[in-house]
Amino acid sequence: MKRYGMHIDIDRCNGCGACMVACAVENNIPPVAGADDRKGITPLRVYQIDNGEAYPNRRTAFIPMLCQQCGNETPCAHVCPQQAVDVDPETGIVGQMAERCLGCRYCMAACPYHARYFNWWDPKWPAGMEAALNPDVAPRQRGVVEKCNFCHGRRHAAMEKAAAAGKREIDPADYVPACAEACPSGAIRFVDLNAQAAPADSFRLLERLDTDPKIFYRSKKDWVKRNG
Amino acid sequence: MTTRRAAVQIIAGAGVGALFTPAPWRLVRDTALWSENWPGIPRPKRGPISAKTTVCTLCPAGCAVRARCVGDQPVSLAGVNGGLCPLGVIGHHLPYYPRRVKQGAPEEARAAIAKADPTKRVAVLDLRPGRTASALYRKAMKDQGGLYLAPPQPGASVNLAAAKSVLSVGAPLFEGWLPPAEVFAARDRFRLVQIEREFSRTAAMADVWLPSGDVAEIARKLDGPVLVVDRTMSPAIVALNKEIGGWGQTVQAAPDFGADDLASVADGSIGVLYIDESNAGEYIPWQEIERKLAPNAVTVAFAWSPDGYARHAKFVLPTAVFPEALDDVDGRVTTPLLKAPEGVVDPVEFIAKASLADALKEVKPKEDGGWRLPYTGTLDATASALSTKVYQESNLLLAPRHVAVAPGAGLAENDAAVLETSRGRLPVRVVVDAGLPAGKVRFLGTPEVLDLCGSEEPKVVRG
Amino acid sequence: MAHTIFMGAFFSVLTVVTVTLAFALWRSLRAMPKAEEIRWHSDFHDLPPADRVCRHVLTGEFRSRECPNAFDCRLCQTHARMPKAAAACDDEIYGMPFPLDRFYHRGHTWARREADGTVTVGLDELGKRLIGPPDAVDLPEPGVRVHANGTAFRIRRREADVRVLSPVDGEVVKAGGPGQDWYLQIRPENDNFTHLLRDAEVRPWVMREIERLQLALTAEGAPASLADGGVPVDDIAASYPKTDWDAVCGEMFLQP
Amino acid sequence: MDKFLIARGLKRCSTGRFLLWVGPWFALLLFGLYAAGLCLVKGLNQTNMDNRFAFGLWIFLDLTVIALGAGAFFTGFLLYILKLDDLRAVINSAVIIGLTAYSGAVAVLAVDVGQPLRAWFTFWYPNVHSMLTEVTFCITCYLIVLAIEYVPIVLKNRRLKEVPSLLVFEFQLHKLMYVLAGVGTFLSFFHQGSLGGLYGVLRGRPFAFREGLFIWPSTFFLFILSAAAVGPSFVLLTTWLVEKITKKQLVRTEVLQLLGRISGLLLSVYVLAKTVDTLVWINRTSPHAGFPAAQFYGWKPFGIEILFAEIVLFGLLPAAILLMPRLRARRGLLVTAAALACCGVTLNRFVQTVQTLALPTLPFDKFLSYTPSWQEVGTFLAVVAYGVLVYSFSFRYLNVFPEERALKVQPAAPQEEEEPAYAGR
Repeated sequence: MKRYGMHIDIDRCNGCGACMVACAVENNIPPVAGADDRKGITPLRVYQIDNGEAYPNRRTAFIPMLCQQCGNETPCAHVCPQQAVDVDPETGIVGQMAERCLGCRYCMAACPYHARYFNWWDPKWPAGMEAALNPDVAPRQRGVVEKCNFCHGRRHAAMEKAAAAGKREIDPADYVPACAEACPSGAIRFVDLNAQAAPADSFRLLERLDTDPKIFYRSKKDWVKRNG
Repeated sequence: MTTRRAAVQIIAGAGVGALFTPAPWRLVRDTALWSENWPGIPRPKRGPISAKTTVCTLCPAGCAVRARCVGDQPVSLAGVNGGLCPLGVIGHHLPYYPRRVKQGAPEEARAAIAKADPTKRVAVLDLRPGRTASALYRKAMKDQGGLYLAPPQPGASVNLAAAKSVLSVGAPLFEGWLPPAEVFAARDRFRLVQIEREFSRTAAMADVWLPSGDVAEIARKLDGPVLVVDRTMSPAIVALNKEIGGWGQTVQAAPDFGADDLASVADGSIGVLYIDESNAGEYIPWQEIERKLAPNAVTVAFAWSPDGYARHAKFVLPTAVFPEALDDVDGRVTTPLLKAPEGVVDPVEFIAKASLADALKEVKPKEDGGWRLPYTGTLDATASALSTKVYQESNLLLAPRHVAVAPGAGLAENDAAVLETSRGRLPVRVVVDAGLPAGKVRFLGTPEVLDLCGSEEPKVVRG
Repeated sequence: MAHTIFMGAFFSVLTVVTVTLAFALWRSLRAMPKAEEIRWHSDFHDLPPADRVCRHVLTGEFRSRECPNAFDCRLCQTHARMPKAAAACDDEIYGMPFPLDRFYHRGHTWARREADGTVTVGLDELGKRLIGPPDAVDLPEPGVRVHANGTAFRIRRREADVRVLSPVDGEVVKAGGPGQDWYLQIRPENDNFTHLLRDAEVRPWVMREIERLQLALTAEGAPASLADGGVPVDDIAASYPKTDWDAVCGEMFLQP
Repeated sequence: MDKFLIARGLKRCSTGRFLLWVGPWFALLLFGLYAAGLCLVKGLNQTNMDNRFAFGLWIFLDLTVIALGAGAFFTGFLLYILKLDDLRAVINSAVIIGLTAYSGAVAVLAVDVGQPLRAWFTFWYPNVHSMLTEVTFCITCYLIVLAIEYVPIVLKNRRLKEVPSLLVFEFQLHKLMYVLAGVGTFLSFFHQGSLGGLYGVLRGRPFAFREGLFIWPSTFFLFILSAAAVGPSFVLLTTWLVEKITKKQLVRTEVLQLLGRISGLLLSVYVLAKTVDTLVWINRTSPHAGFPAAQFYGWKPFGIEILFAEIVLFGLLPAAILLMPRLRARRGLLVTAAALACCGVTLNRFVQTVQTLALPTLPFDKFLSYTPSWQEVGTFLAVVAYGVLVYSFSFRYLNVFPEERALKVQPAAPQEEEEPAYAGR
């Protein structure tokens, strides 16, 4: 019985974007020349936030936003008309069955974190680049919604490895989402919340909506904490 | 009349009857199945999964990389000790860069070189000195009385791990100046004071940020060992380090790459210039090189990207790109992950008439004392189609041909503007950044911009 | 649980709709033989209320009463209880002969019992004048069964195309036409003609019909009065070339 | 030339004029179909919707037309179940409006979803907790019901009813109409409601989220009320418009007044309920979710005045007019009030869909704006054109207003209308 989540140290994130690119690579997210910051698919997106002051009092920080894997009446799973969204009781991961989604986008309206993304375009890669696609993840077709699922491809690989070794539990070292793996600053840490509870001083986004998100953020800066 | 009625009856009957055959339901299901694997969706190739390790040569940091391969094809890269930078993560996409230089004319190049004015000198510009290839170039030039040129290197190496306090005078410490994973690994062990006019990303990570201040004063106050840095480790900073006793401890002399000083080369004296930019390094504005060239000099650029000196050279010869290239960084030799395409030219064979592969056999890994030579070049990750994620799809990084200006400059977000210097103009898009001091302009130091600016500070005017 | 309720509701709705549809179909299949009767009923239902008044309103026994039996007084208790219409002698109304030796149907046909037990059916005077010389008439073949208030035959004149309603049920014996002054000879199924107008009822009815004609004409945008000061001319249609004659005839021959 | 198709005794304009009237609408329809085609073939990148503005003009359109089309079920309910016989004069018109509204909405939905071919998945793997499932099921069923209700109107066509079998079927079907009316009422009750629930359940959108009564959020009931209130108003409005365009009186004034009165009655109930709901939301629901309601109205142009317009200008005012016999008697006021009521429901649906998505939820979100692309607008217009066309053809060839013929005798309504003279007569 796992409860996967993340501890994200905002003070360590310098907004290099390695996590975003790694996510796109891992999940075979198609590059789209026409996409902008409102139509692009970035299951993990690093936002720059600031304290609203002007120079020289302005302070900025970077906050990686991904599906918060809500545990309580998961808003998106609740509204999907055809059960294309499911919450895995084994892991607490909110999954999206792209091949069952009809693209009504109701779940996107329901998500307070804007962590769900619609495939506005047909998936296309530059010539030859298809060869570099990750075999563990099927590319999604146009017209369906997708989101972060903690790199389910990697989880399956880890489970197969464990099964091959005759183990029931997977080795935590074998299962790390691409973003956490790529993060050079160690700001993103992927954890089993049952094993490692979040540090006391950490906060969650829109906690007051009572959706029980599993992404815990922390920062020493008060103005950053105020985003909790 | 009856015939028409009969027809209607038949059609209606058929319609109702059809509902009782499996046909319509099969049709419905199949359309759905079809929509699940829409034609044109590529199916990722499957195959035996293996892991190969190599060294990333995209910047001098030379991070150790583990590549996840399907058959021989790398499908993802990860750092061996810690994470990678966004460019490193998409390194395996570079071979598919749509604008990659694919063919050149080596024979014509050789012919032109043979015909070049013998009274003029031959020169190699090596953007990434310190490699085995560099040594071969230097030797070849010494043999034929040529010049071995390299971009100006930082004035000293630094040892971050040894520092307890770091005073950075505008050095982009966390922005590729030092190997990302290493600098973050050391982060918790030193206190960072950033003196910089703008509130940069490094400033955001610093313990203290000062728009300005007396460097020496502050340096003395910090508890040691103190490391004082600026972007290029200028003589003044090195001197200050010596003064506060960091020399040999946190700062030491930069390795000597034995490069000739470009500035001291007589103008118009170079008849043949080879430029090896198969590995990116600090870019020297073209005007400074052009001055040294003879009127009808032969310039040969070895490049995989058309955006650098390839824009100026007479001959552009395609080279292998990481992860195809065989190369070395600090005595660590790369393992090519992919076969280089037909028609690529090995600059070493072309210039030094030597085999890099043989030379690399003698390479001994250097022992790592934690000394690093900062990288002052630009990391521009646009060479992957996926880079749009960090640029236009999230506005996280400043994209090429984008400039950040302080608010109140009369320019709004995403306005079309022009980057202007005495040398010319470049159309750009505007990003308004309230973190910038008034009048300050931030831009990505891509070759075209560096050519435009040289040493002067560019202005942004509305286009 | 919720799932069961939801799907239950959904499927029961579907069932109700399908069953309703099927039921309607089944009933119409069964009712096909009575198509003519149904046609009359649905037409009668569509008539403006003013045209559906009981015959006893015409004769002034009621102030106002809508016919509940679609003009089939044979089924009407009220009618049965009413005194028989008084005899009358004057058989000319506005110069139109309405001989009293016959019964009149409110669709402007008459029925006359013949010695041989058959019934002759023809257009009454006002009907004739409304249509004038017909462009075409299609009459049923001998042997065809016609129903009271059902279609007896069709007459076309200008754009007007009317189904003339039969006054009686029975089998067509012989077909006449515009040439003769009668149209059909019918062997009736019964001799109960109580649903037809007779004797003293005829005059008030015709008077009212002329009012209705007036109204219809004005509605169709004709000048307010009938030609030559109220007496209908032989061919009224001809004297109103501009009016929608189809509408006028529809009104007068009880076809909405 | 097509006179043989036009019901006996009804005046309709010449075929030429009619073609002149429908021509432009057909052009609009074709343009819209082209736009919709683009979206289907090239994908929704043709629209200006995006990941934050996941719904746009189309959902707003769907919610609005379905609310306006509610006249069909409510009039049917009053006529067949509550036996308000006066409404027979407008029931056909109401059914046609409803049919066009619903079929149009469903068509647009088919363009709006990314994978229309999988729409049937909802019936295969329904998630009964989703309001959208309820909507999909009910609307599908109700569309069938409306189609069946439309059949008798068509079969009444002068030529068709000459065919005995059709005549008989129409006669029998009409006898069973009350069953369909009942089913229609049942279905409408639920899908109008769940359309309201659609946004009311979104805990992630505190601006739209409402607390539940029984298993549904309060918006569920507000939508039913508002739809029922506005349906008759819209029927009234259309009838009046048709009368203006065709320069005929089609129904008795009393009928219009009755529609107005019903509308006013329900509207006043709705306004009351809406006010209570808003107060509860401002003082309880929203603060509890940690969002002081005031902050939602700080974003221009969505100021507090919108709320005011919704409740007072488009709610209280028309309700008052429609409820006062003396004001209602004035044709101008009656129609204005009906129009205001329709605007009210339109605004409400706009607020529910567009404003909700425009407002930020995360502390560092920006307030978003969105302007539909021409493809979206085109598709929108196609639905309007489609409605006008279906109605025009029905009006020309079917006996939509049973009283029209009887009313021919009385002088037609005054004609200070600037509509083209040939319009649809």
